[in-house]
Amino acid sequence: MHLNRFDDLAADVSRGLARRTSRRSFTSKVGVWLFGAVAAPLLLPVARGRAEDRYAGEEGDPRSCDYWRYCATNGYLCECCGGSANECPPGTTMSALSWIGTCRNPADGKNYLISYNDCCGTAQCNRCSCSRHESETPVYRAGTANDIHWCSANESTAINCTVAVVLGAAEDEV
Amino acid sequence: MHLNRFDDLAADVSRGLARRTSRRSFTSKVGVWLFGAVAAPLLLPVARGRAEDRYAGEEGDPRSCDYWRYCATNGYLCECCGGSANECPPGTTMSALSWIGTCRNPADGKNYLISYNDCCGTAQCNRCSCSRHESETPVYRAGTANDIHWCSANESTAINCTVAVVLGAAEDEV
Amino acid sequence: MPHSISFALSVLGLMLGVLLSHVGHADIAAEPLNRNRPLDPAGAHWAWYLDFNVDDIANSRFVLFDADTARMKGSLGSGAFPTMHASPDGRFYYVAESWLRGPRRIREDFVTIYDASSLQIDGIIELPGARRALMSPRDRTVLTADGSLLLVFNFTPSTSLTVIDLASRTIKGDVPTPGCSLAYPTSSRGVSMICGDGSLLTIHFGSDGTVLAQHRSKPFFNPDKDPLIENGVSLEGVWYFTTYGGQAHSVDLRGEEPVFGSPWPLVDQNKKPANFLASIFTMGKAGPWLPGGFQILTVHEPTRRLYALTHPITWSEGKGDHVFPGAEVWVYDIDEQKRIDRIKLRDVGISIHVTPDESPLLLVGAVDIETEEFRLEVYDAESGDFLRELEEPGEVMFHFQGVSGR
Amino acid sequence: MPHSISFALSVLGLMLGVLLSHVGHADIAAEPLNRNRPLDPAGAHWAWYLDFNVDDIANSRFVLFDADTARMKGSLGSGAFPTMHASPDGRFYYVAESWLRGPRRIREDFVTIYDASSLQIDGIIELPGARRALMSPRDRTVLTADGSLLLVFNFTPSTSLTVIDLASRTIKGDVPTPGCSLAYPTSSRGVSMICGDGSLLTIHFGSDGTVLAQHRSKPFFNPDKDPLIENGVSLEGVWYFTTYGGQAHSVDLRGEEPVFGSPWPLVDQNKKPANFLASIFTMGKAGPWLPGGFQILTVHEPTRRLYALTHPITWSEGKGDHVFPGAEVWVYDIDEQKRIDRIKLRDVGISIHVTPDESPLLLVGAVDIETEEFRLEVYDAESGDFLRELEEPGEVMFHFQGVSGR
Repeated sequence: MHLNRFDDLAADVSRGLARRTSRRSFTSKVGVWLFGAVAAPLLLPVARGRAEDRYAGEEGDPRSCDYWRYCATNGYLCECCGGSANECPPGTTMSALSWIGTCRNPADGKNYLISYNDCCGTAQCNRCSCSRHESETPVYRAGTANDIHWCSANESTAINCTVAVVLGAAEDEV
Repeated sequence: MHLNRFDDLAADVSRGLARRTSRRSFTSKVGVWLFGAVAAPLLLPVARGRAEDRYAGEEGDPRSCDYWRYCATNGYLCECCGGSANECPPGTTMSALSWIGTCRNPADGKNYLISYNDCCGTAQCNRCSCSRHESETPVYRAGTANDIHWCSANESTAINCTVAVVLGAAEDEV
Repeated sequence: MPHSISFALSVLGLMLGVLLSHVGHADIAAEPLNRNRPLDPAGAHWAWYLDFNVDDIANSRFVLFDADTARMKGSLGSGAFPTMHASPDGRFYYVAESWLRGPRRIREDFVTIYDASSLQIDGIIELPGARRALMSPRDRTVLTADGSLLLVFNFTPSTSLTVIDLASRTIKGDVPTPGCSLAYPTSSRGVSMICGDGSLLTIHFGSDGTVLAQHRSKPFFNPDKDPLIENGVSLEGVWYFTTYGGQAHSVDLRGEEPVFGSPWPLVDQNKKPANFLASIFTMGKAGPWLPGGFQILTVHEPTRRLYALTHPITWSEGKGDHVFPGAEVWVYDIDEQKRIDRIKLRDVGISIHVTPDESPLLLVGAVDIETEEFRLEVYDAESGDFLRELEEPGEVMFHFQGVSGR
Repeated sequence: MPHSISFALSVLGLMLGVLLSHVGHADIAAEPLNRNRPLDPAGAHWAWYLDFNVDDIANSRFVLFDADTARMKGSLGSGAFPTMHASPDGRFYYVAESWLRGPRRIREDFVTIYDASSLQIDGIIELPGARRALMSPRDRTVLTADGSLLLVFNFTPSTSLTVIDLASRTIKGDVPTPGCSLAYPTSSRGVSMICGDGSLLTIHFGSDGTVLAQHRSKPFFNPDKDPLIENGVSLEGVWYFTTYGGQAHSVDLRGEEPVFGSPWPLVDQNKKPANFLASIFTMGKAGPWLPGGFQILTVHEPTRRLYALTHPITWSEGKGDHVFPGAEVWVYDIDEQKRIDRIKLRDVGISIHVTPDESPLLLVGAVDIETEEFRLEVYDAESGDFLRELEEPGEVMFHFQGVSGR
């Protein structure tokens, strides 16, 4: 019989998520990549660096995968890599290509178009891995697909991390 | 005061070692690399593949870091990578250079000279990492140093895994 | 130090002669250097998996293993974003890969050809222009059904196919495919590609690699409302896909033009529970499930069964279900279009594969969510019983494929 | 799906124009693309560490971080087995590295020069012949004290030095160094190398990179009985090393010829306990300790203190102590040659570094033996109190170095 382990697994999932709330390093490459979306509601609220410090009109922690701008990102957060939510780290170059997400800013209730650009030119940062898939599409809809190596059109194809740049407000339900 | 965490640490070490005895995958890249020598006595005896199957006059498990031939190895065990304790996996080439260890065979109580050769030509195996340092020297005594990338003289410098080839018995206390 | 350091030479060239003069009587004879273990003939339960190194995406590898013994049989380092095909005669593996040179990752693209019996390199074809698509879906290269052509999907982000003749190992040219991506083998020497409007572009090639015919279908799914997940499987030339919402689509690619079957639901189309925490306690007992993962579907030809990786929508809250790992593998009779079994997984799964033989095994790439270690688990594909696991499989198993093809 | 997919374009070149036509009124203004965050001026507690990727040794990286805030400030991808030096004027970083091309790792050697203020590449010097030593000890390259020459140690396994003039960024030639390895800066424009017999080979160079003088010392340690661990530290030009057995050696490299101090013990020279399990319960209370790790020693110049990573010999059973991780950091008055403090570590340490300022921090590369995760821990170097850690530091921290040199 193979129908008997389900309750254990469910318990494991909730335990796994709970651990994530108390130990940041557990939200490592695998954790957020697989569970970013689920962990997000449980991770709030957390007392770390807050967006108000540097990003007017926003709330939340730009070093956390649950930060609103990251709803369709896929990569390492530049905030953890020497850059910021919308600036590349020193020594890197922002990718010429990007993909676009539509994320809701909880501070004003509006949807914004976010450009996710990889910062190219040096080794993977390997910190604050974050992969979320809200509004994300398969690669045959490339403009909104995050499963593409977007530094591939740069001379240096090395991806250090990924920024989330606000392009502007999205029209509702376009 | 910084003299108060010692007993905890000691407990952690013994607990960590105990875990290693029951869960092989815990003896991964880090575990054996750091603790191979310590874990060895606690890992015995284990009921896995035994050397008698293929290696006459020997005992122990050639897939385990505590196997006698591995006393000065540093790398992934070819037994876990499609090769064997003394044969490279398909598609690889044995390194032209090697380092030498002196290991005691518990089956006959004799010391043997072991040639540790890297198998070069394709990606790291990343299984059964094993790093032991008995009779191992710093790199200024290169012939017995294991902290050297020995595929570096091959055309392909990729290291897949490391074999332990018996060269012959060592004279006692030469 | 337990053993004496019996000599100290700083020039290795001198070493062996000195060593031999020190060798005495022993129970173990001196062993030869420079031996390779030969590759055994492949067993029914051998398979490859792609180990995608997330710590350094420049260097993935394909690993060959025996699911009966949970032993690794060999591996191929394969650069960045590789794909692998076996020639129909079983002699060669074709690996399309990108080499990313140095820390700045200056890119070069290649198809490396391996002798399948020895895993030694048999040839290398250079792909000019650094254009092949660097993305994780595996259907970025296609070996045509007759084994004569390898088609490489390019994304710059303009889309095209590069045509490689495998008999001569030469590049025959490029075909622009505007708006259409990935590629699936069609008829004996053609491919079909998924276009952004939900249609298929089908291209047939001549034996010299030139384009004989092109055909664009009507849209067969709605990419705005319920996108097709590109990760499909083939059963005797008929392809099966699922949408984000769990609608199964069949696409018959055996003829000149694709023939689309009527969609049917893999999962119940219920509403999702009101909130996440409440739903945890009802998991598995109620509430809708959705397909998700990296290799979501697999088929078993002798029994005509379809296997799908599924999770309760309550786990993902409806966010990114298409890549969310699975709690169970649901088993369907593909002709009756109904579920006939559910297999609970020990750990959450991201990739599934069923071996093609009469006593099939279900291979699962999984994640232990406590330790976050990746696992390669082997189940009996019929009873669903967990059998064994391959230890230390690597970083991320993106997909499995059989020794003789997919 | 919580948010609508507001558009679907398969050719990205068209995207931005379409996007802008969709932009409405908003509280957050559109932000510019293509911005880099500038590198702040280095603080007193900034340092680099080498993250050696054990899953893929072809690709290490150097990471710059601020130990006060435990924040990463930048990083440099650096190929295989890199070493890094800062120019005395603080303008450049010189990184010697090997690029291993493709899955077969065809090797090329380079010195990459970075602008220290921007971390952008300022120049690349190619090292012909694929000869630089691929091994983990860091003293495989030396920047001479005057900053004019970079010496690269080659190992094929024949040993030699390649001389690079940094003003012209050109290679001046090679010097064979038979039987002698690694290199330590000596006088203003010279190096000393450790030879297999326990002696030092000292070479002085002219301003044009030619050899002015060579000197071979008498052996100052016995490599058969108690080898010197090559991982030393310099205090104002006097180098300190330890042997496997914990004997401290000082070597004054300020003059033309090395001057050797009398060895003194870092650890008690007791016998080890009878067996391993019994000794666990007495750890820290009795029994001998030994130095070990990857970066075992560090010094603090203002207070003239030496720090050494140590572990009880009962942990290692005397097997491979020289690389065994440490439980404590022992602190010595270097002039009085006596221990003045012991700092307990939270996790076992493999690398230690003390910042050079008046309020020094002790940086420790450590391993959580429960989870096997690597940790980068920051302690107060005077009180020994744990202060904070840098999360997700990487795979293996092989060593630290300050922003202005070692």
